[in-house]
Amino acid sequence: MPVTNEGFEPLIVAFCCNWCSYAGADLAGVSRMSYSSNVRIIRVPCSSRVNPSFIIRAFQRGADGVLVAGCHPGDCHYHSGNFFTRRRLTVLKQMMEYLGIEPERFQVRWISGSEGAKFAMVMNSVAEEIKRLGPNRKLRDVR
Amino acid sequence: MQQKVEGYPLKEYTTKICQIAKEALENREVTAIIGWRKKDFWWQSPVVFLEDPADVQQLVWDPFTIYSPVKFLLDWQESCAAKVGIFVKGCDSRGINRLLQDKRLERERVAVYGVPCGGKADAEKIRASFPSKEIKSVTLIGEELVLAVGEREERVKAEAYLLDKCLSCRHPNPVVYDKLVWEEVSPRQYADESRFARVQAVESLVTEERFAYWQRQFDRCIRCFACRNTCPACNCRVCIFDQAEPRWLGKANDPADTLNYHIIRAFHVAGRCFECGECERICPAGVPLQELNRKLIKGINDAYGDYEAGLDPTDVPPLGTYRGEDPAGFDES
Amino acid sequence: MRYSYYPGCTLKTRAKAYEDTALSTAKALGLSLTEIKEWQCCGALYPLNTDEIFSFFSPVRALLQTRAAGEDKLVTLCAGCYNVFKRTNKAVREDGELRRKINAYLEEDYMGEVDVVHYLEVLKNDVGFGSIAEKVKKRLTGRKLAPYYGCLLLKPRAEMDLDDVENPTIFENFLNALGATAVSYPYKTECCGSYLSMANEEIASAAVGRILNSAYKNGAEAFVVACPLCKYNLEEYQSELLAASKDPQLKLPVFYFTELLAEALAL
Amino acid sequence: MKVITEKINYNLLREVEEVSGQKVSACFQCGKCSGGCPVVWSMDVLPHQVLRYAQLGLVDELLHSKTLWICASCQTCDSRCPRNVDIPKVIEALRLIILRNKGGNYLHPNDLPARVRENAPQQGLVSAFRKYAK
Amino acid sequence: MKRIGVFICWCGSNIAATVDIDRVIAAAQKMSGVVYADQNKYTCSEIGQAMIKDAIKEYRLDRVVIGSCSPRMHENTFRKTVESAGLNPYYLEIANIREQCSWVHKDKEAGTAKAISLIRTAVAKAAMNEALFAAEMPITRRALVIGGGIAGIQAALDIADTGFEVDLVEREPSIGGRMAQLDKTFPTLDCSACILTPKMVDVAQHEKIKLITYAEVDKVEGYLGNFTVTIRSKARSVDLQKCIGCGECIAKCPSKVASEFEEGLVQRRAIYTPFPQAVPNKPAIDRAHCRFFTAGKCKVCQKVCPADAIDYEMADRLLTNQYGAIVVATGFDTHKLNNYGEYAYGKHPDVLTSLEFERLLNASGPTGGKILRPSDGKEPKTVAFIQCVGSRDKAKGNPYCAKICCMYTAKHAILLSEKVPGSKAFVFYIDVRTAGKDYEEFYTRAYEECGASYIKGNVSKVFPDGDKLLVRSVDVLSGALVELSVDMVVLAASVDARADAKELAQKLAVTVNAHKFFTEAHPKLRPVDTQTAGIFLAGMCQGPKDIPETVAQASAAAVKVAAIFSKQSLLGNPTVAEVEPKLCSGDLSCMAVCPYGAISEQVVEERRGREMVPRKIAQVNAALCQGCGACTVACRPGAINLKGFTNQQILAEVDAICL
Repeated sequence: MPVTNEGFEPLIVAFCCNWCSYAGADLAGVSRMSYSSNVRIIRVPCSSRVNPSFIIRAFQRGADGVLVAGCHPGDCHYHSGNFFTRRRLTVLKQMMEYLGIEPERFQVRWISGSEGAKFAMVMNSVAEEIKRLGPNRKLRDVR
Repeated sequence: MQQKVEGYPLKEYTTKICQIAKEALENREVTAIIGWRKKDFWWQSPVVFLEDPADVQQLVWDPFTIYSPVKFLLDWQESCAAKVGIFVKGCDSRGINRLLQDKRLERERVAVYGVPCGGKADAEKIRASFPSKEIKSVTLIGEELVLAVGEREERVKAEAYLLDKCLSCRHPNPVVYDKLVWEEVSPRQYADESRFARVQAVESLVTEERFAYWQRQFDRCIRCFACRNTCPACNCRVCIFDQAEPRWLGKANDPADTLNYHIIRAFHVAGRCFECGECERICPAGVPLQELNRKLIKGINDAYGDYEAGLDPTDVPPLGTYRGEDPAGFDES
Repeated sequence: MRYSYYPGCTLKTRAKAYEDTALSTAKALGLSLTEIKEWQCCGALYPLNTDEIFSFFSPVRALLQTRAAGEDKLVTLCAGCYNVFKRTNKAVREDGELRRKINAYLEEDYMGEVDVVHYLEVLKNDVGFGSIAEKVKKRLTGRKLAPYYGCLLLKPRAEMDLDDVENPTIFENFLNALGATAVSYPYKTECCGSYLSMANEEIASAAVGRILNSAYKNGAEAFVVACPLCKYNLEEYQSELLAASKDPQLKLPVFYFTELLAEALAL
Repeated sequence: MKVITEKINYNLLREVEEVSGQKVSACFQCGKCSGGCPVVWSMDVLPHQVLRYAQLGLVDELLHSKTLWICASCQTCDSRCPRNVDIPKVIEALRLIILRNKGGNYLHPNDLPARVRENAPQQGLVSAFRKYAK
Repeated sequence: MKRIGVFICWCGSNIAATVDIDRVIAAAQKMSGVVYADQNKYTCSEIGQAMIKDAIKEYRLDRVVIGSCSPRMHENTFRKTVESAGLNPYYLEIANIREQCSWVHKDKEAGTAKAISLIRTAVAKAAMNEALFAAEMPITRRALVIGGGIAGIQAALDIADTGFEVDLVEREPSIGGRMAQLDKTFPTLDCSACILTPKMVDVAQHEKIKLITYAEVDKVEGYLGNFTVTIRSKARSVDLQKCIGCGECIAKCPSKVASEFEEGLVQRRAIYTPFPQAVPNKPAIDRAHCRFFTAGKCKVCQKVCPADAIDYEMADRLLTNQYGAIVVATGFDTHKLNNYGEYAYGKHPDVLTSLEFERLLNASGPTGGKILRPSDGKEPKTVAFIQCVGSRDKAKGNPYCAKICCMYTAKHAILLSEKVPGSKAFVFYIDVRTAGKDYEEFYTRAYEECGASYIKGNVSKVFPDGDKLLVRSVDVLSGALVELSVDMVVLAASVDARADAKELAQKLAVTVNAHKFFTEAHPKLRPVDTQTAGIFLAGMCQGPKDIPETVAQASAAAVKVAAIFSKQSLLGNPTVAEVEPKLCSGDLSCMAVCPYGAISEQVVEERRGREMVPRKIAQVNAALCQGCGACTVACRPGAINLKGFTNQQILAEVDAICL
């Protein structure tokens, strides 16, 4: 494993819920808080819309990291969506780590619509961590 | 409390099962019976489907009535409206509850005959110690396995020859039934300790070792879907992996697709798997699927409280509910 | 109850009475205070600059000694030492970068696991003022004492956490347990001038003057302190300032709280 | 004193912020620090003015101020500051800038009156020399 | 094959500065399905929209992708554009290349690459977009207003005046809120009670308003047009129907407790009306302090009641009602001063909060409107007013400005000069903020005509000094040290959100900010809305504001409610879940996770061989579904899908974004 990954520009797919995290990303934009351009956002209505299959698919197609971001527990626009997300993705994350996938590859964070700075910070830290890990080879399609 | 074990001679078991089946068919309680029968070899006791009372003599109960009969119920229900009788071991009975909870089974259309089970034998383990061709029969009597090998009778400690999944079985007695075929047996005392032993062994590896370990396992997978097909929890009418639009799973034999399959399969049974172990037993490639299923059970138990699937068909599986104060396996700051 | 104990320079010399009475009262209360080995001066002041780390080594070494002795609490008496230790420990706990640097230099792995406590806290939390009140042999009834907190025990607000910064009550409760009367006066937390008395005496004496007058006006007959420097300043600048009282003989003695405890326990 | 572009010593300003770890620009000049300072009456530049001068870049004026040697670091001001500015740290930084230059010491052991040398607790002596000399 | 048009907006230089538009266009032209790509300086302008419409017609486009600002900004604008060109509005897809690209990436190379990727993703999704149509939902044309202060009162009256029914829920035994506690109001100095009391009476008498006092919201379910709210009507122990409001019970009640309305300056009884002009002017028993409820004996009130209205057996009642819209007007708490020991509040009786001082000024207050020191009942000749106590203090209070204190302190200084001849007010301030009509003039009056001394300096400490209070500060402007010996100190305590605001927000599924003030949908353009349709905000619960602003916001909220009620039905959100019957196994995992009860079981007939057999599957009530998609993941076979965010669409996005 190389210690540094000079020149490696990872691809990070972020599934953001429309009401909190996507709004947080917009706020980061409005506030001109620059963050890693490695991050690509897919808008979903709620973090509970994120099917584990989407996450695995992103890795297969070449994502080096996947982030799911939703409202803080209790703040879900749909009352309870992120509570289900929390259980589902905790299980998925445990499984992926158990299968030998680095925990940093797949992350879940709560980012509210007022947390523009947090959004930028999380994106940078995820990008940093993934850069350090290097490219995703384990879950990527060979063909 | 005295340890209760299967203690009847082989014949008496089978006789009892045949008798129940015969009565049920003759009284028109049911129009068909699902049980096990003996096939050509000593290690084969597959599931059989009978409609004629005259055929009930085919039924058998021996250390190889391993196969779960419950998924046949789905086909039965799809094909006709009549009532069927089914013999179930402890593990199979939880499969009944699985189907009931998933609303895939109409309870009134099944007569469930519960068979308390002392554990099933592992043919591989037996073959390793005895010449397979000379074995004529294998019987479980108490904690002993009685083998007729050639002309002689061998008595060995059953524990060494039982299936791993039976050694860690927590519910040898059916948890749902209309009629109990014979007296209940006691669960094995070491069942709890051995339940997560293999999971813990894998957990103790570092990330890269774990990945290498699982790659070795999944490399053998030929994606025959036998694990899914036999699993009573995999009871969707149209499995996601069989769909073309969208295509959730690539068709090419790509290692990433294999991993995708195993992750999503395990995720779909998370909180629903009741540890019958059929997936792993039936796998032609020897992929240790129970190590994956049980990892999820362990994780859910640790995070969201102990839960055993297939015990109560009216409860809500852990991923279908939540508590506000649930912990998370990720950074919640 | 067992503790490691850090005396500091002053307690071995000009504040011997403080240490003596602290140790004798501890013994009487069934507390075991074991002086740590090979201690050095704590530096007297917590470093206020961010660009050097040498000032942290001495206190961290003492904390490591505590850990090595198998103890989890380090007791201090001098308010200066208490301030340095408590803040150092908090910084080590919370500032990962600082912790890394200190440990790299000392070749250690200190994570802030030891708790720094003042003897006054031990009396309050581990012994209990109620229990002390029961053990008092000679109640200090009728003694009107002005508790003087100074700065180092309480400030900075966010780091010390011994008591409310603006309205502390731990001394008052302690004095009440001994049967004495705690005089209420508004200057109990105003600075005595600290080390200004070494180089700017007129400033220190003016600062002390306000404290003295306020306590005297509210009926105090003596002060109670936990800091050798406070005691020095309060004693040093009495003569000229009490002129205002028109009683040239007037003197308000200054006691360490341990001296009063020893007296009350009849040691 | 005058605020003019040429006079602002940006390097020194940066150094103050770096050494102190404090953000001078956070101060909104409410004066709560000066109001509560126990020795403020003897200062030529009041604590809030220290920050104001620093904000305006009048660092040279600060370096000649008596205030630097009067602040006793009692931390009354920062314990009340609504902007979380640790003023003693800013003053310490200014003091260090002077002390770290050769000949910058404010106090020499010989300066101490004999009475002080004999009676003062070590705690006071050590403190004073840590603050006043390098 | 779809015919997709791509339109890239420069947004002036906002996008064009960091994204090479020409390269994006060139890349877009090569994307599968794209038949046209063009750019515009401001796509949201009329010209920009016209360009899209023309292109749709000219190039027979059937899907439109716009690379511009966030869809949260202009999605609706552009949907209308496409619709006016004859396409279904949901054929539109927006790639957010401003907020999530040009504004956050400085490097043009990286920004351009990301913009292309985002456009590709949007194109891939658009190709799968289908026509969506909104369902029609009925509306319950009855509003709920939570909180009976001036905000809630105004909102309720305005809604009721438009002819719709309103329920006004108030936690205390009487409506009136904070404004009822005030004496005079700035900048006109008219009497608070004189302008508020008539409104309170109007509320009580309005035929469209149902007043529910001594009650709290327990549970909120549903959505715009159809909320189901459970209200807990707390056991008042007094039958409002029977009570004649004679006050006999209050006079005879033996238990006393600090009066909340009087800010603890005097005591009230355990059976009480909060203040003389209360509406309804009928008492309640405070069970926590009632002798009968705490000690089991007493019942004096029952004995003296001429109307037999006392009912000790009364229990909390849960009322469940339907509402079409909700106005939240829950007000504020005053900041607790525990962190401000330096001001001796609670240590010295003559250190008061402004609200306590307000009660001293009030003719119906504990001193009959005379300013007297609580310690000795003497008139204070010198009073120090300390502003920003707990405000603008990120270290130990609120970092924000409480907005009202500068003005009410000027009012207090003016009233002091009127009520105590020869008195002197010292006002310590950090900054004086008087933005508002006639506000600056009012402040000027305080120091020019009424003799108040304004000192720029945050008081550092108040020393009790005999019967005086020594105030130490500094005059920042002159650099002079200030040591004033005064008779009274008044602290302008900051305003906090209600302690339980977060709980209520969770019940309502709306959000609060870091300080627990309710969050508006947009800080400038939708200041009265919340993110949850049908729930509106009025008054301090949304953030510090004064009475005129509060009333204006309340009226605005009322109009928003009336606008909803002006229709017979509402168009729902078309991005709802739908079930593919062939795939549905009927296990109803989806139903368990649906927060809206939008999923139910239905029986479908399916052909099996030659016969039709019934089978149970899930079905979605489109009017109830809010489109979260939680069900789609619970459904293992993917039989339930979310329109607008289908599995197919998201997988296509994932594939495209990873290219």
